[in-house]
Amino acid sequence: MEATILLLEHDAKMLLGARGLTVPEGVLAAADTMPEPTGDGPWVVKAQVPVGGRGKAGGVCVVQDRAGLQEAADAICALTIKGFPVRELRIEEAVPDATELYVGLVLDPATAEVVVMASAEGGVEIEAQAETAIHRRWARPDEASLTAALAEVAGALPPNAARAVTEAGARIVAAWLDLDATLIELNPLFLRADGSWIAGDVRMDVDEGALPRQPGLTALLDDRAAAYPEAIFKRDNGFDLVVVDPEGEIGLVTTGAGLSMQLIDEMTARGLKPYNFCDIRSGGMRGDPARLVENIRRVLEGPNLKCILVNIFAGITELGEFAGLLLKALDELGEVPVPLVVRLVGNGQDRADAILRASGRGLILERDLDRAISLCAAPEVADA
Amino acid sequence: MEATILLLEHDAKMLLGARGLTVPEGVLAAADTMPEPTGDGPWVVKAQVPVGGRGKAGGVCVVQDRAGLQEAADAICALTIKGFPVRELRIEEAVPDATELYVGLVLDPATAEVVVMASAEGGVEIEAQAETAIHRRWARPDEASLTAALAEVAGALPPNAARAVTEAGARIVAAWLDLDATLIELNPLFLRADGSWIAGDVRMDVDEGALPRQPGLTALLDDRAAAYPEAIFKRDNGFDLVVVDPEGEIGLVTTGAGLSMQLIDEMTARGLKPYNFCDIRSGGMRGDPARLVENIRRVLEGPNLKCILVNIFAGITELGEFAGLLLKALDELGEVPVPLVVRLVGNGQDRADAILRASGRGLILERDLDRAISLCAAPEVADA
Amino acid sequence: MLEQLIDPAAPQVPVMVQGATGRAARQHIKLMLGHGTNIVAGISPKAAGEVQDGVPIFATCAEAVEGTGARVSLPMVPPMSVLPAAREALEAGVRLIVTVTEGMPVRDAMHLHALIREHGAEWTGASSPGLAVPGRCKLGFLPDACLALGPIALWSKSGTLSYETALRLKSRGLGQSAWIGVGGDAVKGTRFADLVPLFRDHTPTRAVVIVGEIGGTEEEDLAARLAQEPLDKPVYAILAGSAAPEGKTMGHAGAIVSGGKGTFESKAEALQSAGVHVFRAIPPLVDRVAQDFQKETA
Amino acid sequence: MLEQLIDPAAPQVPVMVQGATGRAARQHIKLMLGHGTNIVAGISPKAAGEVQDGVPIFATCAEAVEGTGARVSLPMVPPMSVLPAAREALEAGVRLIVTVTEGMPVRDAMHLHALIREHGAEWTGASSPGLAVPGRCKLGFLPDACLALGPIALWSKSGTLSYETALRLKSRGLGQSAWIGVGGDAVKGTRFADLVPLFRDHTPTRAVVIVGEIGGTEEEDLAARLAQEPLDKPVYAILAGSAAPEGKTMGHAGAIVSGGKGTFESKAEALQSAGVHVFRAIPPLVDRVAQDFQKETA
Repeated sequence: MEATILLLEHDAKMLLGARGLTVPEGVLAAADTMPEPTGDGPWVVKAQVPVGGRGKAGGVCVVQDRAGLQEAADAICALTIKGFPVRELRIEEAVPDATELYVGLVLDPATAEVVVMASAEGGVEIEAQAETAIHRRWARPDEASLTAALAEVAGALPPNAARAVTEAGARIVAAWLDLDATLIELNPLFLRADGSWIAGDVRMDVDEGALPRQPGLTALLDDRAAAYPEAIFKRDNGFDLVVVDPEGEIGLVTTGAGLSMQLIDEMTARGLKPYNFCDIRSGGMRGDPARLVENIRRVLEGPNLKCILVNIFAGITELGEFAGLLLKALDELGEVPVPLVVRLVGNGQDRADAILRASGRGLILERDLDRAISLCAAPEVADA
Repeated sequence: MEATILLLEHDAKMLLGARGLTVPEGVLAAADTMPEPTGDGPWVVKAQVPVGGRGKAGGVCVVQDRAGLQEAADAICALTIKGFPVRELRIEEAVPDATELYVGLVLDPATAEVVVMASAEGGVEIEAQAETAIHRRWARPDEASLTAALAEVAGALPPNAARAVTEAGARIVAAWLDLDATLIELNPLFLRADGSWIAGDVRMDVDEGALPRQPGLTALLDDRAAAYPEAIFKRDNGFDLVVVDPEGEIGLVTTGAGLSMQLIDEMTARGLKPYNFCDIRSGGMRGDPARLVENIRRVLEGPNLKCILVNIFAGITELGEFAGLLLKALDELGEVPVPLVVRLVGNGQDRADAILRASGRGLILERDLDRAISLCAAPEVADA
Repeated sequence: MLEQLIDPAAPQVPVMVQGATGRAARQHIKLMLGHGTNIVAGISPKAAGEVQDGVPIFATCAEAVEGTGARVSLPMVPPMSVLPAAREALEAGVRLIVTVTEGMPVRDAMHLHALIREHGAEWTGASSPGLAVPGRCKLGFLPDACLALGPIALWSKSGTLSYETALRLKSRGLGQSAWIGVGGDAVKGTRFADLVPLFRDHTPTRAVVIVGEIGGTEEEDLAARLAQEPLDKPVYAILAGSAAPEGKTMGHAGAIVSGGKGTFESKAEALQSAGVHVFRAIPPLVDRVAQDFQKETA
Repeated sequence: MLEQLIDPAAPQVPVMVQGATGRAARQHIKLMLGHGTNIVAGISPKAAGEVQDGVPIFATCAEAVEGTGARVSLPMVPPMSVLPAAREALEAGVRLIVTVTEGMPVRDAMHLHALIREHGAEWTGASSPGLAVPGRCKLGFLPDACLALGPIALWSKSGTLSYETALRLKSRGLGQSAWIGVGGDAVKGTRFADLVPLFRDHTPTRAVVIVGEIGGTEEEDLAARLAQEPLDKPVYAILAGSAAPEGKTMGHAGAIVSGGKGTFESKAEALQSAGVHVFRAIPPLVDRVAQDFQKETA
């Protein structure tokens, strides 16, 4: 399954700025590398995390002078917002004395169309606005349809706001189509008294599935690999692995998104602490243990790791072959310092169990998933 | 599938005679070997064929003296009765001046019980009798139940007839149970004026499936192998092969009783002349081409054979393996003087066709059964 | 129990296999499991306590029924052992026996028939090729290649002829709602006529195809039952053996024309007068069934 | 067409596979054929005229539809080729497209959605794990080991989670009347709510099990539809992702909690108020469904 990539604000602004959207001048910073910001202030220091609500969490701070910059940066970089430790900041020129508008293009799964939205009352609380304040039109993902919808929602706003929404909106329509976006929101879109506008905040999601036809996005992710560890991991390794709890104790080597998610739920409900989500796609390994090696190596990075659970439900894959690959991966990894509970169910399960038993590696084999989860809690009781 | 074996009258009389049933003294004869009959005549000369209606077909003849015996024997041995050429005769003492009764035990498939039947009006036309003349009771296949039913049907007859039916019936009840019979009929059961009885004709069918627990029957079939060619063939080769038309032109190597029968029907309806019925049981060959060798050798005995059709529908058997066995069989047979049309459908059909094509034996491969049948009619048109 | 077996909206019936560790039994257990059959136990005294292909093996039927709730047994044992195996299963409380062994002695079959009546149970066999509701369960040998869920109830004496018929119907988009192989035996558990009430209200069935053959009176008895209690869906029959000579047993124990009884003509006439469409070859049957369905859905 | 597909009493729908000669396509075509699917054609310009595993290969969809009457297409092509493949199939007259490719771009999915509406056709995907009526047909990847005909309609976003759920229900004797994998995509052809009218009068279905997950509003939309048009059979749901952190995409494109939307709680509340039994773990769901069926048949 291909996911949506939530671009960090800074990256979204760089992309859209290059496509003619006016955005405040700004630089990317980190706690220990603080480039000189443009202008004379005031500035806004913003945590770059792929999640909404950073303002409420203290991740956005206005500073009046250069003296305040480092202090604000230090404070924000100390934050963890909804599980994401803040590692990067965007420092940009503040936009004072402006009205806050809203314009956005959002994928609507229910209709498979784009909702074009605009409001004369933008700001952080857009979701909490009265329904009547937001104007919505549904459009097909082509320029004519999106432009017509944009004209309609803009037409419901006061003239200056309408012009700003129309102009800024035209840029995001083009970007949506060019970049295979699934969401672009300007919120706020600042409208100055003189009628000029500038995009105060940008949220932009792009479609991971479209990356093969988006060389620009691919280059961006390459340049900013550290900021998109999961997308880069997936691109490099061909499967999904997401650390859900850096303090987690149980590493997962699992196939299938739904079942892996469910495993995390059931473990969590039973008081266990899974370290990661994972969809290794066992059907696509083609005789190469590389994914297994990378998966196990990655979960072993968890500082509190106590156990690894391998859970493969094989509809099509032959599990005997998988078992062989697992042993190869373990050989390549050398000593694995935690016990492995292995649950292989499906096509060739008997052969797989026999292969693993014969290896003498002391793997803990268990067919029943509930018992396998229990064994993860106390692998020492297993009669391996 | 196990079949019923229709014993020839002579064999049935030998078996039942040994079990206390009074039968006329008699000997087995053939056109060229005519043993001395017992007594002074008159005698009855009877064709030994496993089918009813031989009387109407001229297969039973009463002769008054020794001079008439050879003439009658020659005449009867020249007959073919319902497809069976007469090869053997039973010559036995005639029973003059007697009443004809009927007593029989017949399997009733509908109830899975035995019908015990008796009538004071026996004779060749028992099937054509008024229903009321035949007394019937259903019984379980155990002595108590059969005996009780016999007593009831006998009770409906006049006293002398009742006694004869009861006494003769007791013998056939015992034989039924002892010998795993599925049908025993005494028709006529002669009742003499003095109240004594003697079984004029005996029909007895036994269950092929029970042969493993019937050493006596097995020995009989061994002794009389030429008279029971199909049962012996099956025992020796592990599959069924029945010549249905000695003049037939198309030899069958087929699996499955129902489908093989159907093939014969469809061929016959299209004016083709199948030589044999066959159920080779391809699933039970276990890597040995012996059945195929025997099957093909046997059909090649047909003097008019023009073509062999191999038709295997493999649900479970791997046809690649079958194809290999077929080639082995053909190697073992040396040159086969007629073309083979081969239709293999099911598990592994592609592999099988490839193996047969690669053999360079010019086998005519055709997946479609209807076209395969057409090819049997004119194998020379096939683009082998 | 047969009724529950063919009801796709009922929970699956738990099945045990007697003689489960034999070579052929093991192969077919895998195929049956692969087809969704709910095999909960195998019986084999010498392998008791083991687990074979995920199926626990018990020493006796009583233990298996106790431990797993099995309600159906499939004895995969040699011919002479079918009767004792079936008796043990019945005494353990099994409600349906499906026997697939070829060559069970007729007298044993008669005894089993009586035992089944005494226990108020059901039996399909003696040598059933198998039963199936495609995708739900399969008991016996029916090849997966022929199985496809669809509107046709297939009732058959023969294995191979029904495979061929099913495959051709399937190639026309017509799979099976249920497939009952009653076997080609003279003495059997379930006869064609017994199936009439089971399929009258079987909604997945929109037509019945009978694969019959010469010999015996099963087709005639079916015709009599259909005349009394019509099925309210079209019935088609193919009858094998129209060209078979009298007095030759054509493989199946029951398939013999004898004394003018059990002929193709007798069966065809009886079935036709009960409204059944009778065929002596597969292609016209398949064409006709397909045409009738096309008309209906057009 | 989906309605005919799930009706066991209808003739089988003829299916074609685009990209039929690819390695995975060929493997799955065999498995689908083995499950009874009526695959009448494959599309592959470079193998046109050949026959692969009994399936004739055509150069174009138009020729295949013309030659075989295919009504459903399963494109087994790379992500960027799904849209053009589906367009070709629609223009050739196919009525249902089932796409199973992972990673179809969202914008392509939106275009396909519009095309489907224009043609008045149906679409299941973008990345459906597959559809099946056990024993009748299977389109896609659903493992045979999980398929068993029975009373449960399974509607699932996830492949693997539904496999696990199906396998455990099957081990309790509860197979599927039909299994529709709608996929875990944000933009998709068939959504849970679309299935409600199809299953209302689907007699083989006696209960529905939803395998849902966090993200999007599909479960909420289903709940709204069920509240308006109840199904008249029990509905159970397992929802994955109750422990997923916000802002992390959990494999599926749609499986992300964002801005407080698409949460487990929102879905659970909506479904519960529409009378659905909601679970966050498989064992209690399976226990409950099995118990309810036991009560009913007791």
